[in-house]
Amino acid sequence: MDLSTDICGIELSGPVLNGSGTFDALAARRVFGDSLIEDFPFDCYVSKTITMNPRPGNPPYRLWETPSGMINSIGLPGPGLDGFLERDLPGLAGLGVPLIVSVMADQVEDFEVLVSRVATRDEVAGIELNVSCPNVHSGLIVGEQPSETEALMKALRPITEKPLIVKLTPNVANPQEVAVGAEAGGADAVSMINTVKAAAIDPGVNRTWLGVGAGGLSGPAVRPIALAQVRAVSASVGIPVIGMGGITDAESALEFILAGARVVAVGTENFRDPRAGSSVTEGLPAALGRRGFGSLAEAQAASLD
Amino acid sequence: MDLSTDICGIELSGPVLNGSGTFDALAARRVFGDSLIEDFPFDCYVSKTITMNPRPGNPPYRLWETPSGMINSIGLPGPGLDGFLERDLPGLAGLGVPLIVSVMADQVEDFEVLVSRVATRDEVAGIELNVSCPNVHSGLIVGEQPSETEALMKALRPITEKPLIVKLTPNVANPQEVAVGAEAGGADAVSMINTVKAAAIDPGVNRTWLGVGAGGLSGPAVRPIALAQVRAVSASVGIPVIGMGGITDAESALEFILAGARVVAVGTENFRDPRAGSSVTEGLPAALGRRGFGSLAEAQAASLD
Amino acid sequence: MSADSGGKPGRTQAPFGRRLCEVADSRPAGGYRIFTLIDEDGPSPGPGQFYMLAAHPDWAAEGGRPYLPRAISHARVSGNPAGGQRLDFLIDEVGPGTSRLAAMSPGDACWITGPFGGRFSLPRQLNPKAAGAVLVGGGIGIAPMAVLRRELVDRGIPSRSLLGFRDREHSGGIDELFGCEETRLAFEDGSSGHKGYVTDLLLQILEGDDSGSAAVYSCGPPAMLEAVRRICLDRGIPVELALESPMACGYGACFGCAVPKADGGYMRLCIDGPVVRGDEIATAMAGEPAVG
Amino acid sequence: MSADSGGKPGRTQAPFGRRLCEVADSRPAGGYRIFTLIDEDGPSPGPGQFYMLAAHPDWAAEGGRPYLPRAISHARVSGNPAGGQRLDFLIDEVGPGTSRLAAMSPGDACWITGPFGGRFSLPRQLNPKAAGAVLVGGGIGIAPMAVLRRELVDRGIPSRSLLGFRDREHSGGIDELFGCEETRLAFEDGSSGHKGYVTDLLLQILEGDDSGSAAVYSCGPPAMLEAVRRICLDRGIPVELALESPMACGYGACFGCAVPKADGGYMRLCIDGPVVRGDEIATAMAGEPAVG
Ligand SMILES: Cc1cc2nc3c(=O)[nH]c(=O)nc-3n(C[C@H](O)[C@H](O)[C@H](O)COP(=O)(O)OP(=O)(O)OC[C@H]3O[C@@H](n4cnc5c(N)ncnc54)[C@H](O)[C@@H]3O)c2cc1C
Ligand SMILES: Cc1cc2nc3c(=O)[nH]c(=O)nc-3n(C[C@H](O)[C@H](O)[C@H](O)COP(=O)(O)OP(=O)(O)OC[C@H]3O[C@@H](n4cnc5c(N)ncnc54)[C@H](O)[C@@H]3O)c2cc1C
Ligand SMILES: Cc1cc2nc3c(=O)[nH]c(=O)nc-3n(C[C@H](O)[C@H](O)[C@H](O)COP(=O)(O)O)c2cc1C
Ligand SMILES: Cc1cc2nc3c(=O)[nH]c(=O)nc-3n(C[C@H](O)[C@H](O)[C@H](O)COP(=O)(O)O)c2cc1C
Ligand code: FES
Ligand code: FES
Repeated sequence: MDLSTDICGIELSGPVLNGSGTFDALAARRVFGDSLIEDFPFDCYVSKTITMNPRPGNPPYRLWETPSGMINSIGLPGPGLDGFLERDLPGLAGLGVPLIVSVMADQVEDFEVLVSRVATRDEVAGIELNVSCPNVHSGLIVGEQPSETEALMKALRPITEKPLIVKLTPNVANPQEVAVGAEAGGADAVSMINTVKAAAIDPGVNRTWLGVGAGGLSGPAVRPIALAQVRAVSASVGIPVIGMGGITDAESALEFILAGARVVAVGTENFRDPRAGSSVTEGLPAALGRRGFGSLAEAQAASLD
Repeated sequence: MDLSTDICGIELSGPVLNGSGTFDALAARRVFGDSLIEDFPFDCYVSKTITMNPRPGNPPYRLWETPSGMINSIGLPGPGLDGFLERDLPGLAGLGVPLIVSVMADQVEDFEVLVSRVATRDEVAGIELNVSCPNVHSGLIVGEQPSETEALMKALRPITEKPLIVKLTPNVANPQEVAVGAEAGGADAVSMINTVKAAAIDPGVNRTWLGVGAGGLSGPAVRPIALAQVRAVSASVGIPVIGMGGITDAESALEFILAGARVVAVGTENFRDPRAGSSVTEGLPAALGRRGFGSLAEAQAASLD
Repeated sequence: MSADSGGKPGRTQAPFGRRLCEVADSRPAGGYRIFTLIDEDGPSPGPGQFYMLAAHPDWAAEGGRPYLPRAISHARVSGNPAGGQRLDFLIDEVGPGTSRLAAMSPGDACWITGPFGGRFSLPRQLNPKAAGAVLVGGGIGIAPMAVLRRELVDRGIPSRSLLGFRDREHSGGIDELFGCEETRLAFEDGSSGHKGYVTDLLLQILEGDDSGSAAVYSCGPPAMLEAVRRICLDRGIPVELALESPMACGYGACFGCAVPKADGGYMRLCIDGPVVRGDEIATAMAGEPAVG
Repeated sequence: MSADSGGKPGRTQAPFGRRLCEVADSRPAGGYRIFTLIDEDGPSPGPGQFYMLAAHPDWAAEGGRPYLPRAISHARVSGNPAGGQRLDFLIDEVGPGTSRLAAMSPGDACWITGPFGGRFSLPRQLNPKAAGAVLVGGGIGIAPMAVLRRELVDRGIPSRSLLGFRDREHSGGIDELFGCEETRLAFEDGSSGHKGYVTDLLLQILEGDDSGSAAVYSCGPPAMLEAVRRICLDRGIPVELALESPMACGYGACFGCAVPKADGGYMRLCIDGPVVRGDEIATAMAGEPAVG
């Protein structure tokens, strides 16, 4: 079955991306060697979120397993923009799939620098804006406010013609309002959901387990939340939705497409199986067939009763 | 070990309540007979949410199981205020534990009637306000807005001296802001979390599974979300917190107390085991001991590193 | 045979709380599976009642499901030599819960609560003029029919069993549960018996009968139940149906198992059913996708 | 013995994706448990490397956990008569993941990815003047020490093993993994060997030695590793430690396994470790609750 598709103009051999920050292709190549490239699990690679300056990330512990999920408080460790462009980007260009670079900043000026410098690189097909960060001026979390999100998009839109994707946070009452703001500001797509605010208590000691006290929940536990938000958002905007949150197999991926996503991303499941993205793709023809679809496009076009 | 405690002036033989809408004591008595009363699983009984007029509830399906959780879209079926006061309340008074009645309305005037008529009944120890409903005048979900919540509490506070408890929704960016509003308006406690907005796709047919398209997620899947919110809220208000969301045993109940809850409620776990409340209580002395506490009060007073 | 606690007539009261029972046996039954639990403490259930079952440990298997217990009707009750009773269950593996139950081996443990819900009435209770009973079962729904049939046999009440199946694969349990009892079979694929629906057999029988003396009982897939219901209602024949609905608790706690009542509103199927009179409900297909 | 892929020296490359391996054996080992997997497709792992393991099916047991695979060091590698290799793992049941792994029976299946991480250096790589190796193991940490010791024996490199345990209960695996090899034991409860910490034994040995010719290797609980690290750093003795840290993926994808580096920032223990030089890290106790 032909699974090829596209997302805001980026041609894809199939609908399966990785969630930002859940698959380090360069590290995976070190560990698995060239078989990673020969059998690359995703149709499009999304980088982990890049910031202006290098960041060490959060103090340990950064992970805790929860019922059917996990909490992380990784804290965006990374080489910073220069380090990424110099050292990481050339390697990522060799993956053989389109590349989306995720960026985050806490002021519009930094976002502008990130977008303009990343966009000028030919290797980059699109840019994802991680807006789950407090605006240093307003103090508000940009992605929680429709108006802040719209304003940010209006500032960034003129910089590049490459697709700009806004990664929505699920930690709001109405994500569709933020999505509408993103669209009004000129976003080409939204991706969702990011992790859900969560915490865990140390099973032995009377303290929070995570070094920074709280983190974000992901995995199958959040899938029902993600499906509701994808449905609400895709009904409210005209731009396409990249759906994710607890996808583990073709069936759950297809649920997101039925809920209104155009393509999907696999996150936490990569940790359980490095080839999870490929498994999802391999299962899609049968899953589409079981639901009576002759092609991916039919499912993308279907609307739920 | 002495587990007796209190919540905003209501004396309790232990810290375990039921979540509103997750245990129908009258139905359970029909099914299990008097052994239910002899071995009543909770230290305080919270009624399902009562509305002004009788309601049929939502069309089926109303339930779907999710990874480590479930979604419900029950839709508050019930006999209405008159029916409840006449037919249900006398039976509930015979349970032998303090009684909290949960009420909901979509306008302040109805809330006033509900609170004043419920509060005058001697059987009632306290009233829980389910504010996850749209205000018919403003259209806003009361419990999503700190100001709406505060205004509602200011209107209701003069009506009774009995404890008023606000049940917070988790579907907001910052539940602590709503809790602060509730406290400012005169609430005696907050209870949390209510269910998290969620949806499911029919596994066979291309439609949403739930009759009304979406519902609320509960069970262990949401426990990490609940713990983070309980911690944030209890750090922000001086009134006590009734903590719930995925509690399955004494250890998870104690996690809520460490996160800042004074007492806890068991919801979805009741469906797996009608005596779940008792199991939590029975396990508490050992769980407290494992963490080095000599009493419940020590755990309630502990603050996390 | 059962203590009435003020709900439906004939309700057997369940012990409070869940109990861990041993799996005594598990065997294939055509495309289905039958397993046996030893229930030392439970009361004897009536035909139509059900249990909530959860395999232990590892309830919550791959992918975090099953998480809630599953509603399953008993398919047979018999004495256990060492005390208590043996409960047989007929299982159709349609998802994670039924698959996990079907995977239990002898010696494993299973959480059980119940028996829940009310039982089928006796023919004379359903229709004072009833001469006997007509039992209409389909697929996995033959389980409660088998229990009812046994009770009728024990009481010397005549009954006829009409059983319908999609194909051989979906007729599991029939040999073991109906044994050499006389049954009339319908197979949609014509692999045996009547080629077509079991409702064809019901119509034949009702045409031959004085419908004033009929009492019909049925359990099976929603579309079959709705057809049986309409056939009987159209003819003024009293009918009881054992329905299904998604259930989380089984004892009235969750309000999840809503079935629309004929006079508006919903009943909780777990405590107001699962056996309902045909004229009590608005449809036996609530929540089912619209056909066509 | 291992293909270097550009990371740490001596990294053995793991096959891409997870594979299902058969459980060949599972047996108690004192308070711990040893089980054996038949790995048909994996390369031979080096001492210090580890695997991510998840029992199948029913990974995700009671309560929705375990959900993620668990990092476990191999405790022994041997040839499998029918091809591939046999991997032994020593398991301490501390939570849902390790308990589920310990509950596997022969014939069961287990998901495995790896081997991951880098291996211990040889003594001459760690210290050009090394005459031999001192291995310091504690509790479950004796597993990688046993693998390293075997390799040193095979290569004819002298080594001494110092093993420390809280009590008899926590010394499982020692008979099977160290057999009749010469070891020096310390028990905190004095039940046998030296009464006290294994670091007491290390200090004794180092006092007697020319520390310029020492190469120390260690694996065990964080507090022990930190004590070993300090003893060696204070004396300028090269030391390699196999650390633990919560891991979700094992192959560098999640950035969860952060360990603070001596020069600031964090390393990913799964790809930059789990074997680290004592002077590479800021502490072996990152994330541990503050003492006192
Ligand atoms: C009173 C009662 C008695 C029952 N007796 C038996 C019995 O004796 N033997 C037996 O095998 N089963 C019986 N069932 C049905 C059984 O409870 C369900 O098949 C089971 O809960 C499905 O769980 P699962 O995890 O295997 O599948 P799920 O993943 O939950 O569902 C699998 C598929 O079945 C459908 N489905 C699931 N539950 C329902 C439902 N309640 N109504 C309509 N469609 C549904 C879904 O569309 C889905 O495609 C009974 C149900 C009730 C309410
Ligand atoms: C490279 C590596 C090799 C390992 N080799 C082995 C081995 O050979 N045999 C073996 O039994 N175990 C080994 N472990 C440890 C093992 O992975 C953990 O004990 C296991 O993940 C715990 O899972 P659980 O579900 O059983 O317990 P959990 O519920 O996850 O944890 C139980 C308790 O252990 C503590 N804990 C869990 N994980 C960690 C951690 N990473 N760091 C500190 N404290 C923790 C928690 O405080 C908790 O109280 C290794 C770990 C790593 C990183
Ligand atoms: C360990 C971890 C790190 C993540 N890092 C990022 C990140 O850097 N940027 C980002 O936008 N999302 C990040 N995410 C969120 C994921 O991309 C994804 O939105 C989320 O995990 C939900 O999908 P899942 O349930 O499939 O994991 C991270 C998630 C995890 C689990
Ligand atoms: C079936 C069901 C019905 C519920 N009905 C109500 C209700 O009527 N009023 C209310 O305030 N909360 C209601 N809740 C929310 C619970 O009281 C509780 O806040 C939530 O389920 C989280 O706890 P849990 O994970 O332990 O179930 C309901 C929850 C469920 C699962
Ligand atoms: S199944 Fe819970 S009320 Fe019927
Ligand atoms: S365990 Fe995931 S990066 Fe190390």
